[in-house]
Amino acid sequence: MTVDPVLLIVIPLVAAFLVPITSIFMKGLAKWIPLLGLIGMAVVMALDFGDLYDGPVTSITGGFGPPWGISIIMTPFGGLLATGMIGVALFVMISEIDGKKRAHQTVYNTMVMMATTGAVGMVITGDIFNMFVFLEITAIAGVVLAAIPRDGHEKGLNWRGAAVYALVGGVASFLVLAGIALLYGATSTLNIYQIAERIEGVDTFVVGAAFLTMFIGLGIESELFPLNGWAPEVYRGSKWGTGSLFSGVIGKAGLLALLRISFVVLSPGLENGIVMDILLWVGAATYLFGEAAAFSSKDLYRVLGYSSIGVFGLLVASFSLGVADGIRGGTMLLLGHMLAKPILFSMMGFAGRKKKGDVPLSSLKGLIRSSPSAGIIMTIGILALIGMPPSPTFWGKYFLFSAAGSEGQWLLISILIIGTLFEAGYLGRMLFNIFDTRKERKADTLPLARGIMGALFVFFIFLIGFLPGPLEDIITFVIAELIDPLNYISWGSI
Amino acid sequence: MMERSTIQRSLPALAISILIAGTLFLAFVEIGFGENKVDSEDAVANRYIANGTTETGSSNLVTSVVVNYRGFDTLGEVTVLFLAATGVGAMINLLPEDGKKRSKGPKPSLIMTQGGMLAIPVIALFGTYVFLHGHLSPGGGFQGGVIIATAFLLYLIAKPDAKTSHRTLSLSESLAGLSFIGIGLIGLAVSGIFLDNVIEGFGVLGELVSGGLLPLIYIAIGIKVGSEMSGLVEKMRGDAS
Amino acid sequence: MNLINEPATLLIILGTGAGTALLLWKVRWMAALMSIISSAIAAGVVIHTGLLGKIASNEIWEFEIFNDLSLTLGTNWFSYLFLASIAVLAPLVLIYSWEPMRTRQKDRPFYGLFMISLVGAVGVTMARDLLTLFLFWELMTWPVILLIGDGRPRSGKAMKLYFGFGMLSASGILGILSIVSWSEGGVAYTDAVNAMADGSTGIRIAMVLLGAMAFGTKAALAPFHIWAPAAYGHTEDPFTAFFSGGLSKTGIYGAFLVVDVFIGTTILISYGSVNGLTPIGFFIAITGAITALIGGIMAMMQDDAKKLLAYSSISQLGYIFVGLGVGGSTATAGALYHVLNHTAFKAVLFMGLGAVIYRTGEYRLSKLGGMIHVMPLTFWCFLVGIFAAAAIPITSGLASKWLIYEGALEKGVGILVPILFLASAAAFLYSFRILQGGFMGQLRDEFKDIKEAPITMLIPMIIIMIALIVVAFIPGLPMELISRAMADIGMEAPEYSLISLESGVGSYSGLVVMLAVVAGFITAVLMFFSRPLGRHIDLRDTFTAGEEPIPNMDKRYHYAWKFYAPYERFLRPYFNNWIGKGWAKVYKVSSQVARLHRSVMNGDMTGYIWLIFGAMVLVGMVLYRYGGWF
Amino acid sequence: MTFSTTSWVMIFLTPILAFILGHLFLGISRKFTARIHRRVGPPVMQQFIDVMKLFGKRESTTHSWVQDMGALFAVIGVIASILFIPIGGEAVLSFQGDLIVLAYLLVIAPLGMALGTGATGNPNSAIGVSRGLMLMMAYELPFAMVLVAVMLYYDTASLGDIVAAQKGAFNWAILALPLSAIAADLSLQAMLGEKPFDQPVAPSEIASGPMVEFGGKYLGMLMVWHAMSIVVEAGLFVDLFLGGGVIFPGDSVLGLIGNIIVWAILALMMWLISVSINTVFGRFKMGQSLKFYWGVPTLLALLSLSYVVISNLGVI
Repeated sequence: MTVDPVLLIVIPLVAAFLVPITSIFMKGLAKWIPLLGLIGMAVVMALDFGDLYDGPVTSITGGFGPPWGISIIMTPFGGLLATGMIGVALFVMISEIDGKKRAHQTVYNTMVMMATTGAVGMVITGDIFNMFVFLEITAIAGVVLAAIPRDGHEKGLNWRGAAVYALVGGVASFLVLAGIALLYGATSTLNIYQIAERIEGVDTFVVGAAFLTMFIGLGIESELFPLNGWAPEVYRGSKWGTGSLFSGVIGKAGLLALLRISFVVLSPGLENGIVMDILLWVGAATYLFGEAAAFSSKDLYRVLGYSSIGVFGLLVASFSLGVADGIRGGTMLLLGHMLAKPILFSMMGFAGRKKKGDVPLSSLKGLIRSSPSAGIIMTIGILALIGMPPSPTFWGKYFLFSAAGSEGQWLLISILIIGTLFEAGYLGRMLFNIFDTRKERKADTLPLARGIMGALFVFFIFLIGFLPGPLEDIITFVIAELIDPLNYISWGSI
Repeated sequence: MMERSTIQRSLPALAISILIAGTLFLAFVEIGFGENKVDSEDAVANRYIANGTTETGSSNLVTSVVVNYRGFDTLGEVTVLFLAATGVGAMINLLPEDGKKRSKGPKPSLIMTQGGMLAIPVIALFGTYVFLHGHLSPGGGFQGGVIIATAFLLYLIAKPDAKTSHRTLSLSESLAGLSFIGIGLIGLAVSGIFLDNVIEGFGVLGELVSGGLLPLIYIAIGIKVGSEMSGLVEKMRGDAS
Repeated sequence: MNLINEPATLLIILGTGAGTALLLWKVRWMAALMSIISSAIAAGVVIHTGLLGKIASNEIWEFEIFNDLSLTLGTNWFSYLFLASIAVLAPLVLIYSWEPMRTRQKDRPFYGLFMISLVGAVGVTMARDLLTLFLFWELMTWPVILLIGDGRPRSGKAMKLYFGFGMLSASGILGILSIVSWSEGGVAYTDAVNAMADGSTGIRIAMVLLGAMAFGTKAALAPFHIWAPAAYGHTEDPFTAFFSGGLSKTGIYGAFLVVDVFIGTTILISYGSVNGLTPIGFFIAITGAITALIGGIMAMMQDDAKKLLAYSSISQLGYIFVGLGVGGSTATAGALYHVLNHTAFKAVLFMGLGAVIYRTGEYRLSKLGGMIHVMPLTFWCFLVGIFAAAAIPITSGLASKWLIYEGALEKGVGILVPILFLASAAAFLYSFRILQGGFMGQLRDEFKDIKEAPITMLIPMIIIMIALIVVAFIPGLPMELISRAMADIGMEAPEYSLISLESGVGSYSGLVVMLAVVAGFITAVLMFFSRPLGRHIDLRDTFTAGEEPIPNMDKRYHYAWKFYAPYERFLRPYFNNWIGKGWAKVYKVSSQVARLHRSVMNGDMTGYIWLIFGAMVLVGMVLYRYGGWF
Repeated sequence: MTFSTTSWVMIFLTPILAFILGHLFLGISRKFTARIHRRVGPPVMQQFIDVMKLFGKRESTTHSWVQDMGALFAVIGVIASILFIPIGGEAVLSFQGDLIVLAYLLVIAPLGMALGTGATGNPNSAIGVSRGLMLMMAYELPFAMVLVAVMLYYDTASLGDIVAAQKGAFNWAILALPLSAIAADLSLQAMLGEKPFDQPVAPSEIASGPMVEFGGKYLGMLMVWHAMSIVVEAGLFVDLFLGGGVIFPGDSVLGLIGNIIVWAILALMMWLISVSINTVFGRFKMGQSLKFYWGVPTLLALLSLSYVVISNLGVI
């Protein structure tokens, strides 16, 4: 059954505009309106998901087909990612239902939903300027999210994170916009497929300049090294949900935008596949640096933040290998990360909720005794993130290794192995703290909603881990989209 | 010390600026700005210029692009504004208590108070005019909304202690946003295309009631932007102490 | 019905057991029963198919995951040898663990974890492509980590070491997988063989080194062995028997797979050989010999009995690597024979020690003593195990070591044998230390009333003990299996009959050795029983040169602390865990490097802007140089 | 596996022969030592008398059944190993087991004895055993190198074949591998437990160490073991380096008896060399013996081994 994918954007907007009204007339309800919006998105996504198996789901707005109007082209890749994003957002929001009153819950929930909307918009739109608009939405929602401090943080406002992100996000937006302007100026169109079609005739200098600006801009959004200096600041002081969103939604949207623009649009315009190579090594460096930094951090929020950075690098590297197995691996890694990271953030947020300031590793100590369900869920999350079979990450790493091997990228493989060892190092430390029962800890009940969401994600990890086969059809489309842009071009013309 | 530190901080920023500016300049020179790089048939702009009025029923070409061809972007921009307003409000709320207090400025002069009171209705009327005629003449919802917000700003300057209704502002803002989406959904319901200008024939070109749904959208945008900017100004004022 | 041709059947049987045991872990007796039954059925299936000889070497069973990716399983005689030793050991250990686990704190799903790692180990031996191998490898490795924390001090460190080296091992397999995939585009074993056939010298050396990292880690090959004493020393006692006896064999299996199957003799010899000994083989053999020596000498200096046996395990596995490295029919047969032997005797040793620990709660040799008086049956089983570990001829332990020695001698590797002899000498030393400390000497008062080990613990031990003695008479019996296994990896087994083995330079007849011992026995018994039996006197009634070492003699005087003190003084500086310190250094340096990375990302805006600037310049330069920019 | 008549006879005779020779050797050594000390010394037959006396004791004490077992094991081990040592060129069982089997067989007796002594509960015996094992580790390194050198030199691990290969004039291994022989003789000193390597027994320090709790027939059995092990160890050296005493053609019974006598004389000679060193030395400390054995003897054995390996490669 096909539903117009534009509803993925419209429904949350309706919800967003309803929030102020509701907060006037039914104050209690206001903070759950965004949840309804998200559920609406999820329903639409669920209805459309089946169609992704046959290719992109498309729609036009304003009554004009592409390139005159703005078209929505939900490619299977975008659809898969959007599904994951909605899932993460739902995870974050539902987990907070525990009957406790929290400050700024309404704003927080609204921003969670809006960040998700923007991210979903970025991945499903077929128009490059529309992508920028959604980038703006995401970025602004991100700033507000970053500003909302986590429970128990002494300061009233996570000023540092918000300011840094606002500043850098502004720069990023500007650069992306400049890049879009260049592309539009050179090709006289804004539709991504049409730009891709015409890029061959464009002067390489323009393409290079566009790549440079877009790379910096979107690289900042997707936390690539060395453009990710803002990320730890954001992760450190904000709520666990914000962390999940930055790693699972906002960054992922930036990542897809970067990949799509670099692979589909710009790569044919430059020589020697240089775009792929740059991304590959930037990704590898990001992975190494991210994991190393996570390994040497003490504060759990930072550890997970750096870890997310590392994973972004891994994803970029694996997609940029430009072979089928690399993309397959990247997709699985993406799913694995989207499923595992929120679990870790959530359980860590639970375990460290009473800590003022930094949350040291030791706050996980004895979690398996004090709250067995949290301990088990977190353990599975950790193992899934390292890549224990059966987990999506395992398949991802397997395909990545075999792809890197088949391309003869030995340096990459060494970086991957070293990075994996670092990753294992800090995740292992978490594990040992969870299972360290030497010191008695007071019993601590995991709120029901949080437990249910955690269990649900664990279930998905196992589901995809055991039966990754059904995803293959979608992954075939992902490969088609990224390896051979012409496929994407043909999808664009409705 | 202070000097050096400032230079230290500015230097990379300067370098980046020069680098980016230089690259962009060279690139835009390379493109040949404003020239047709492709066959005129395929360039989006050419099509807008050629068919804009007939396809959208708006005699203002900018409006036809902003509200119809790329109406979805506009919805997005409205949302950006909405988020920015909400976000600023939230962040002000998050500030520590002493940061939220309204600072006492000098009292406005008589001229300010009286002149302001005179000017406000006129400005508001002008704003309304601008967004009502968005599909006919230059201007539109955004501009009109901002003009209205200046009237509100002037009011607050003239009467710093005036009580304002936060509720009304959010209500109008929300309702305007919802009506924008509602108009879009009409298109979805009728022709299956979001934001489709479904009214047959769009009316007579150049008349006030023309352009199909475009004026309605611009009205919604005008109200929304107006109340949003006003709300923003109002929030910036801080809490009464 | 030929079950093993559908290897999934075996996995399903075991998997069902594992699943039930995991789900019912709160009801421990149910979990135990389910595990014992399923593993016993599996062992029965394995033995049955083996006895029928229905191992289809070329049949492969597939399970599709993606369109072009499937897991493949199969068995041949070579993997059957490992499969059988693991699968048969498992039910014995599970029966053994019934009693000790009944009383243990019920805070973790012992049986579930045990069974999962059993499934993993069985799967490893049945995998027919590297991906499947890796999957089962992980399945086997990780459940164990939860069984390591036994609550004793430093068990946390053991967990960490196991975890770290587990990751190292996994990375090694992934590396191998990458090589093969790069070379052939597939990951089946046949692809690996082709990859080595087509590959350059660098690729082959990388394969050996990665193999050492991946499988050597599991088999505790130096310098990847340092996790083993810690991990063996801190696992739940009943599990250690399976851990050391069974799971370590998968590492050996992998090493054989890499050297003898993937690379193969032809390629090895193409690099030149001296008397048939190849450079790569020599490298493996000398590493193995050094491992054996380090293990032996470290074992000799332990007071913690479990650690002693753990180091002994390292030492014994070193012998296997010598056999693997030396290669050729004799040494390879010896290595495979030693796999079987080590599985049996190391299991019985850990079981016996576990029984003592179960009754006394004490694992330090200096605090034990005199167990022969209260646990005689356990002592007998343990003694036979020790004899087998020290290769005393009346147990099956000698045959395998003999084959390895002869193999090395055949190839004229003069330097290996003395090292191995020295390791053997160390083996006598640690063997006696654990006997003297644990079982001999004076019985402490607090242990005066303890009982013999429960029957469920004794039965598995006695079964293995009998097997060890019977095989000593007929060393040709395991050779039947070994010769088939060697045929499957393209080698010829040495000549053997049921009672004797032949090598190029000598021969060994189990029966004749036994006859000689029996002859000695008859003489000795005649001599001994010609006079009346001795009068039993109390343990405290000993010669003290007219002095009372301790007033009133109410305390026991048990000589076990620093048993080999003069040598410890001498050897410590040379065997002062420098490999462990080396690894610690690696860890420290990488931590420092990691911290260096973090100092780049310190949240300082100025530095950050410089970074962006640098990135822009760099990307621009790359674009200019390679992308045809400008 | 075929046993000739001679073999069957030898299987029964060897232990008896070893028993007699062992006690004779001990008796002679006591006389020999006494003469060096300028004493008269006991009669040569004193050892036999001692053993008879010990077995004749009406009562003996034991601490546990493992002590009984230990005494048994000691005798079992030494008899099993003597059967694998060619005597006078007659390889009794050594054709069915080679040097490496023998090397491990030799351990049964000391390990068994160690078990028995350990079970007595007297700390002195544990100390003695610990010293004995440590000593073994010390001399094992040079001795293993010697064994390997000999085995590689003759390209066989069978002791019988090694003896057979040394047949003929000036064909003894001592001439071919003199350094190995020296190392082996040095190792023999510790194997025989003579000074300066008698730390395991050390009567004045630890009251005869392992034997401290043994009396009556138990001590008797240990004495038997000790006597026979001297024959085994000295005989092993003769077989390895002195051509196994084969001078006469061993086809006839007379020739065999002649060879056995030569073998016994050579073994006695080796034993007396060891005893004479014994008489003039004090006792080493444990650490000293390790340093000693891992020093000069190891070096000599290694040189010899390298020579064999390199000449096998065809370089020399």
